[in-house]
Amino acid sequence: MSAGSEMVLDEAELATLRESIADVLTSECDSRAVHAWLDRENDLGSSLWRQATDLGWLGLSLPEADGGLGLGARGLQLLNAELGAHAAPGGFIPTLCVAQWLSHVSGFDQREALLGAVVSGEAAFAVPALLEEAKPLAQSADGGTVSGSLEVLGGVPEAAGTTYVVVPVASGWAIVHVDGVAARLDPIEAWDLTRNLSRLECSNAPVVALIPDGDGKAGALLGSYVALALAADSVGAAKGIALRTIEYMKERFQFDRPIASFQALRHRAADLFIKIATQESLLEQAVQCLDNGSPDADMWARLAKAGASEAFVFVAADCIQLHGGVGHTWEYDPHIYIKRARLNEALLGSNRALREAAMGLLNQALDEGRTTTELNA
Amino acid sequence: MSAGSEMVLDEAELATLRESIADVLTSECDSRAVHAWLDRENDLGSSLWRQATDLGWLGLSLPEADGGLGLGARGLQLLNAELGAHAAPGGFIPTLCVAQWLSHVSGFDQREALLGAVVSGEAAFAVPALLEEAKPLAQSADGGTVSGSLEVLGGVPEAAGTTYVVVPVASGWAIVHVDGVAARLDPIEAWDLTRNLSRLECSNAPVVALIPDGDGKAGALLGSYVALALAADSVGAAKGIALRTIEYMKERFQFDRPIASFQALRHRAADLFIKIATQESLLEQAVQCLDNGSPDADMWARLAKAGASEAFVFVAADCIQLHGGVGHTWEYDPHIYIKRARLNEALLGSNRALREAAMGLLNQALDEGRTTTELNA
Amino acid sequence: MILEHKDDLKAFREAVRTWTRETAPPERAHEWQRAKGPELVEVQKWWMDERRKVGLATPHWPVEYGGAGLGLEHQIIMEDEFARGHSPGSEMFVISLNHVPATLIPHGTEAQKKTYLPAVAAGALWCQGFSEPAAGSDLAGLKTRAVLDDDHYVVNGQKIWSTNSMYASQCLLLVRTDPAVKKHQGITYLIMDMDTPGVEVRPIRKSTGGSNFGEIFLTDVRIPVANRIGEENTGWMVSQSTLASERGVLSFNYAERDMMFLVDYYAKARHERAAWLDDPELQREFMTLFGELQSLRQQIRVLLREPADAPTWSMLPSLIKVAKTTLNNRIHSFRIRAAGLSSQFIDPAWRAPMYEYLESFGMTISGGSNEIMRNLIAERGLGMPRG
Amino acid sequence: MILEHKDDLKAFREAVRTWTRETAPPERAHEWQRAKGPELVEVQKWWMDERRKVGLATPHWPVEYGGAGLGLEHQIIMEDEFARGHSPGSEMFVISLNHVPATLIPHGTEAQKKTYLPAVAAGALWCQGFSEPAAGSDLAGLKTRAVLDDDHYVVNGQKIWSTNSMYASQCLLLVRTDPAVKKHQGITYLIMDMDTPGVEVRPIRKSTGGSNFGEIFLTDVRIPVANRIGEENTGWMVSQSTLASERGVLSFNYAERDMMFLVDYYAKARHERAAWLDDPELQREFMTLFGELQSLRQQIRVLLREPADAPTWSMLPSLIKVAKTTLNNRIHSFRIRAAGLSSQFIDPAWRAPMYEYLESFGMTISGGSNEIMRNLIAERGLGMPRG
Repeated sequence: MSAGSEMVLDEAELATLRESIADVLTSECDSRAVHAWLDRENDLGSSLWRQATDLGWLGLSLPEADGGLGLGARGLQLLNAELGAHAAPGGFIPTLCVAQWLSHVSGFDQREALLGAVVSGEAAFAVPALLEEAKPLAQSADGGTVSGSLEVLGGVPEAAGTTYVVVPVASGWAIVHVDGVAARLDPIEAWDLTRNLSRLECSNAPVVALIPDGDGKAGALLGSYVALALAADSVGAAKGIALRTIEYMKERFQFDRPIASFQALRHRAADLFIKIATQESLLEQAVQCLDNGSPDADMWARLAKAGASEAFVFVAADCIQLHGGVGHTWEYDPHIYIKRARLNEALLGSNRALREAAMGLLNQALDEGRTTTELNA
Repeated sequence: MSAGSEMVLDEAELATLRESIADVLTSECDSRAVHAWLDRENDLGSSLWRQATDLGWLGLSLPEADGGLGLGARGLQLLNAELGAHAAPGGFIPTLCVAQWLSHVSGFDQREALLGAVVSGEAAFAVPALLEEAKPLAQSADGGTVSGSLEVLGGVPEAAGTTYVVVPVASGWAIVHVDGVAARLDPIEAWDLTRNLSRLECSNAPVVALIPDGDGKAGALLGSYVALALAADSVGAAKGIALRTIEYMKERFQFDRPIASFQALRHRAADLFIKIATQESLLEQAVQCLDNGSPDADMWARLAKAGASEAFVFVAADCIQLHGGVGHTWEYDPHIYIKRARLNEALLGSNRALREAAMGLLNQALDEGRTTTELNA
Repeated sequence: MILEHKDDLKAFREAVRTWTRETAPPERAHEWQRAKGPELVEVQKWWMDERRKVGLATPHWPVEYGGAGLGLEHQIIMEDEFARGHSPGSEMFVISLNHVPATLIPHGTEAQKKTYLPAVAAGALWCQGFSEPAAGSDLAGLKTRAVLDDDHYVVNGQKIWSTNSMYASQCLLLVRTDPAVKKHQGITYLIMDMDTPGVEVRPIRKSTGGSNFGEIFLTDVRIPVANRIGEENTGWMVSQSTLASERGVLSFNYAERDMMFLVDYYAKARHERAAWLDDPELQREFMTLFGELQSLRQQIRVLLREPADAPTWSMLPSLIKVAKTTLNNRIHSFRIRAAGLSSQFIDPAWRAPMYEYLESFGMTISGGSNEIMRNLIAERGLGMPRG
Repeated sequence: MILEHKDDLKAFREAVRTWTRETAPPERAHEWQRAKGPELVEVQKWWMDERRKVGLATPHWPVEYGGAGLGLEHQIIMEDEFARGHSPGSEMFVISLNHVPATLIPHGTEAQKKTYLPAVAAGALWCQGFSEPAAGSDLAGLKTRAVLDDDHYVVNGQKIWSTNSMYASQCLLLVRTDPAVKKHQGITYLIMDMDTPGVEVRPIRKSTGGSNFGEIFLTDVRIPVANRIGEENTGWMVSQSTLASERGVLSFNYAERDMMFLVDYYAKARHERAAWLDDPELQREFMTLFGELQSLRQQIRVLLREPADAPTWSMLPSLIKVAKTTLNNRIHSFRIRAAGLSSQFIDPAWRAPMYEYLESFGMTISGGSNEIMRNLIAERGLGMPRG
C-alpha cells in the first residue's frame, strides 16, 4: 500500500501557506481566546472548525482528485504544527488523519461521498484513542453491523454535520455512522480541554463501509498518519509554549533583572530548543518517508510520535517552572500545554509500545535486506 | 541467616575513625600518588594494602570474636566511602566483603583460619565479578574439586599472602585456594586501573571449604555486602570528584571570572550534591538493615548499589565537562573516576537486574505480610 | 489523658495512636481524602477542634502561652501517628500554630500575645502576606506601601500566593514603610484583620482548577499602630523568626504519608494485576522511585536531628527541598505513564495521578523555588562565588 | 578522469564511488579503522596522496590556486561516498585544506599564497595555535606575546589543544602584539614554521591514554614579519575567516559514518543474539538513539543547504553541535550498558564502547564548548539578555 503523493507546492509556497495558517490562528486563537474557551466563555471550537472548513484546511492534505490541495503528509505536518503552537481546540487530528487514510486505501465504495463531506465540513471522524492496541468489536454474522464499546479520539461537538468512527473489526476497519441510537458517542471528561475524547457505544450499528485489512498494513498506515499528526502537534506546541515562555522571561523582573538574563535559566531555555530541533528533524524524516511512499514510513512515524510527545512533555513541564509562581496557575498558558502534552503522549499507544513496534519494523526491513536510513546527500 | 551485629562505637567515635582513615588516604593516596600509580611510577597498591593491614582496616567490620572491631556493614560503608573518595587502588571490596560474609555464614570449619589470615593481611579474596549472574562451576563427583573458568573481582597482586576465590557450585559456594596450578588467576586489562579484575581458571582445583546454600540466602547475603561496598565506594567517590571539581572551578578563570561563579555551572554543581545526598541516604537505609539483620537488607542493598553507581556515573561525567578542556586529559582526575564509576555500575550485576531482583524481594516481603519501609520516628 | 504520658514517649505514642484511631478511624479516611476547597477547611477545622479537646492542638507551645511545652520528639510522634492513622491533615494551621507563635513570642507586645495566641489556640485561621506579584523570589523587593497616619498605618498594595487567605481571620503582613533606604531596611511587620475595610481576597485558580491560595488587594487599609510587631522598619529581621519556624515536621508528615501511599499504590497494582507490572522498564523505574522515597525519609530524619541553633549553615533543608519536590513530580509522572490513557480522564479518586502531577508543580516553586535552593546550595553550601 | 565529470553530479558521484572502492577497498577498512597515533597520520597521508593523484585533494579550491573550483555539492558527494565506502578519514588535513586557504586567500600576501598553498596542496600538514591554557573558552583572552625586533617577531608563550601539532610543519598562530588595548584588538596573525628554534610540542595524553593534540611551548621564537597575515593587530578579524571555514562538511561525514556504524552495530547484535535485544528497556533506548541519529543527519542536511552568507545569525550550527556531541556520548553510554562488564575490559576493537565513550567527552568541549553554545543559542538565537 503506497502512500506516495507528489508535492504540488514548492518551499516558498509552503512557507506562505504556513504563515497564512499561523496568521489566522494568531488572530482567532490566541491565548486569550483559548483561555475563554476553557472557561466556556466563547465558541472557539466551532468557530475555528467553521473557519478551517472555509479556508480549506480540512482538504489541505487530500489528493486533488478528492477536492484537496494534495499536500499529503507535509500538509498534515504543517497544519498540525500550527494548531499545536496555538493549542487550538477541536477534532482536527482524527478527521484529517482518517480522511487522508481513506484517500490512500482502496476496496470500498464510499470514498467519494466521505471525502467530499470532509472537505465541505459536513463530516468529521473519530478514531480509536489507542489505535495501536485496539481490539476488534463484535460483528454480526453477515458483517453488516458491529456491537461493543471503545474509547475514541474525536466525536466533534463543534462539527455541524455527521460523525463517523473508524472501528476495528476482525477483517479490517469498519466505518460506522454515529446516529445517536445504534452508535452513540458519550463525551469523556479529560484534563486536556482542547481535545475531544468519547466513549463509543455500538449496538448493532450498521457498517457504512469496510476497509479490509488482512495483513494489518491498512491499520498501520492509519496509525502512521495519527502518529505524524501527534508528532507535528507536539513539536509545534512545544515550540509555541517555549517561545511564549521566553517572552515572559524577558518581561518578568526579579532581583531588578529580567529572569531571562539568569544564565542557569538561559541554558535551560537553550536546551529546550535543542530538544525541539531534534524532534522536528525526526518528524521531517517521517514526513518525507510517508510522502515518498517509503516502506519505512510506519517505523519513522512511530519513532517521531514517541520522541516528539516526550519532548513536548519535557518542554511544557520546564516551561511551568521557568514561569515561576504563575506557571501552574489557570490564568497562564503552561497548564494548557502540559495537559495537551500528556494526552499526546498517551494517545495512539504508549511510547514504549511504539518504540517496540518500530524495532519490529526495523527487524523486518533488515530481514528483507532493506536499509531504512537512506537519505539523499 | 541473620547479619545483625551490635554497634560498638558511638557516632562521635565513628566520626573520629572516619577522619583517621581520611587522613591516611589524604596523605598516602592523594591525586598525585594515584596518577603516579596509573603510570606505574610507584607501588601505591601494595603500600596501601600493607598500611590497611597495619591499621586494622581489613578487620574493621569483622566481629570482635574474629579479631575485628565489630563494625559490620557500618564499617564497610565508612571505609569504602573513603577509599572511593580517594580513588584508592586495591582489592579491598572483595576481601572485605567475603570476610564479612564468612563471619556470618556457618557450616564450614575454616572460619577461624581464613578470617585470621585476612585480619593479619595474609589472605585476600576474590569474588565473581558478576556475582548475581554467576553460573555454577563443575564439581568432581565427590565435590572435592572444581573446574571451569570465571571472571572475578580481585586477585590482588599487591597482597603478599594467599588468594582465595569464592566459586559458585551447584550446592553452594566453594572456597578455592589460588595455587597457580590447579587454580590460576590471569589478570584482565581493564579501563579502571585502580581495580583488579582476573580470569579464574580451575582445573580440578581442591575446595578449601564449602558454604552450603540450598535456598540461595547465603549467596544473596554475599551479594548484599558487595552491593553495599560498591554503593559506598560510589557515593564516596562521587562526592570526592565533585568536591575536587568545585575546588578547580574556584581557581579556574574564564572571561576574568572564576568559572565557579557562572550560574549555569553553579546550578549543575548543586544538582550533583542533591543526587549524591539522595544516594547517601539510600545507602544508609541498606547499612541499617544489614546491621539490624533485617530480612529486607538484600532488597535495600541492591537498590543502593544500582542508585549509587548510576549517580556516580552521572556525577563523574558532569565533572569532566565542568572541568572544561582539561577534563578529559590523563593528567587531571575526572577520568580516573569515570572509569571507576563505569566499572562499579557493571559489577555484581546490571543495575537493571538488581532492581528487578529488588522487586522480587519486595513482592516476597508483601506476600509474607511484611512491611519493608518501617523506620523509627 | 494523652498529655499525662508526656514523659514516657512510648506511652505517649500509644495514647496518641489510640486516640487517633478512635477519633478519626482510618475506615473513614476517604471522607477527608476527597475533600477539597472549603470542604477541606471544614475537615481540618473539625480535626483541629478534636485535637484541641485533648491538648494536641498546641502541645508544642510554651506552657505560659497555653501550651504543654512538649518537645520536637513529641511533635514527631504525633505527626508519625497521624500519618500512620491516615488522619486528616493540619497544614492549614501551620501559620496559625507555628508562624504566629514563632513571631509573636519573641517580638510581639504583651497585649498582642494576650490577644492573639489564645485566639489561635482556639482555632483562628491565619494567613501570611509576604509575597508580592512583582517581587517573586526576591521577597525583600516588596512594594506594598504603608504610610503612618496618626495611630494607623494606611496600606496600599497587593499580596499574592497567600495560602488560605480566603478563609483567614488575620494576616501576618509585611509592608514597606521607608522606600528611600535599602530594600531589606524599610520593611515593617503588621498584623492585619482580614475583615478590615479595603481588604479584598481573590482566590487564584491553579492548573487543576482548584484554589487554596489567593491574591490580597489592599486599598487604603487602616491598620492600628498597635498591630505592629517590633519596631518600624525592622520587619525583615522579625520575618526571619517567622520563616525559621518551619522545622521539617510538616515535611516529615508528608513524606510518611507519601510512602504509605506509594506502598498502597503498589499493593493495589499487584492486586489488580496492573499491566505495568509486566514491563521491566517500569518495574525498575518504580523500584528507583521507591528507593528514593525511602531515602528521603532517611534524610528528613537526619534533618529533624539537626540542632535548630547549629552554628554553621546546613545544606540539608535545601537539598531535601529540591529532592522531595522533584521526586514527587517524578512519582506522579511515572503513575501517569503506568496508567496510560485513563490517567488523562478526570478522576475524582484520591490522589489521581494527573491531579497530583499538576499539583506537584506548585511545590517546586513555593517555599523558595528550586532555583533559589540551587543558588543557596552552591553559594552557601559549596562556597561558589556569585557571578 | 573523475574531475571531468564535474558538471554531471550523477556521473561525478559514480566516478568517485568507483575510484574509492578501487583505491581503498572496504575489505581493508579494518586496517585504517584500528590505526591510532602516528600510524593514523601515515594512513591519512597515504589516503590524501591517493586523492591528490586524481585531483580529489583540493578540488574545492579556486582554480587559480590549483584547485578545480568545485562547489559544496561536490564536497558533499565526495564525503558521502568516502563515508559509504568506509574509506580512511581526512580530518587531519582539515586545517591544511580548509583553514589555510580560507585565511590566506582573502588576507595573505601574494608571496604567502605562492609559498604555502602549493605546499599544502602537496600534502603539508598544518596545525593551529589559537587556544591557550589560561584563556579556554575566552579565545580572545590569549596572552602569548610577540614583540617586534627588526624584521622578526619574537614570540613567547604557550598554546594548547593544538590538534596534530606534533606532526605539523606549519602553524596558524595568534599572538598578542599590543597588550594595552582591548583584548580583541592587539592580536596579530602569524604563520610559524614548526621547526623554528624555541618551538617545543608536548603531546597531551587524553583519558584514553592516546594523544592527538599537543601543547606548544614558545620560547624566544623568531618569526619573520613576512609571515604575518594581514596587518599588525588585526589578527582577530583575520581569525574569523579561519573559524568560518568549517562548513559542516566534516560533521556531515562523521554523522554518515556514525549511522553506518550504528546500523552495523545493530546487525551484529542481532547476528550474535546479544542479550540486550531481549530487554524492552534497552530496545526502546536503542530505537530512541537510532531515531535521533537519523534526525541529526536531517539537521546537517538543512545546515548544508543554508546559504553561507545568510544575513541573520543561524542557531542551527549551535543546536547541532550540542545535539550531536551529547547524542554521541549517549550512544556509547548505551553500548557500555548493553555490553555489561565486558565493556570495561580493554578491547583493541574498532570503536570499542568505552574508548568511544571516553573520546566523546572531548567533543562536548572542543570547537566551542556546549556551554558556550547554550549561551549563543540563548543570546543570539532567542534574544535573551546577558546577565
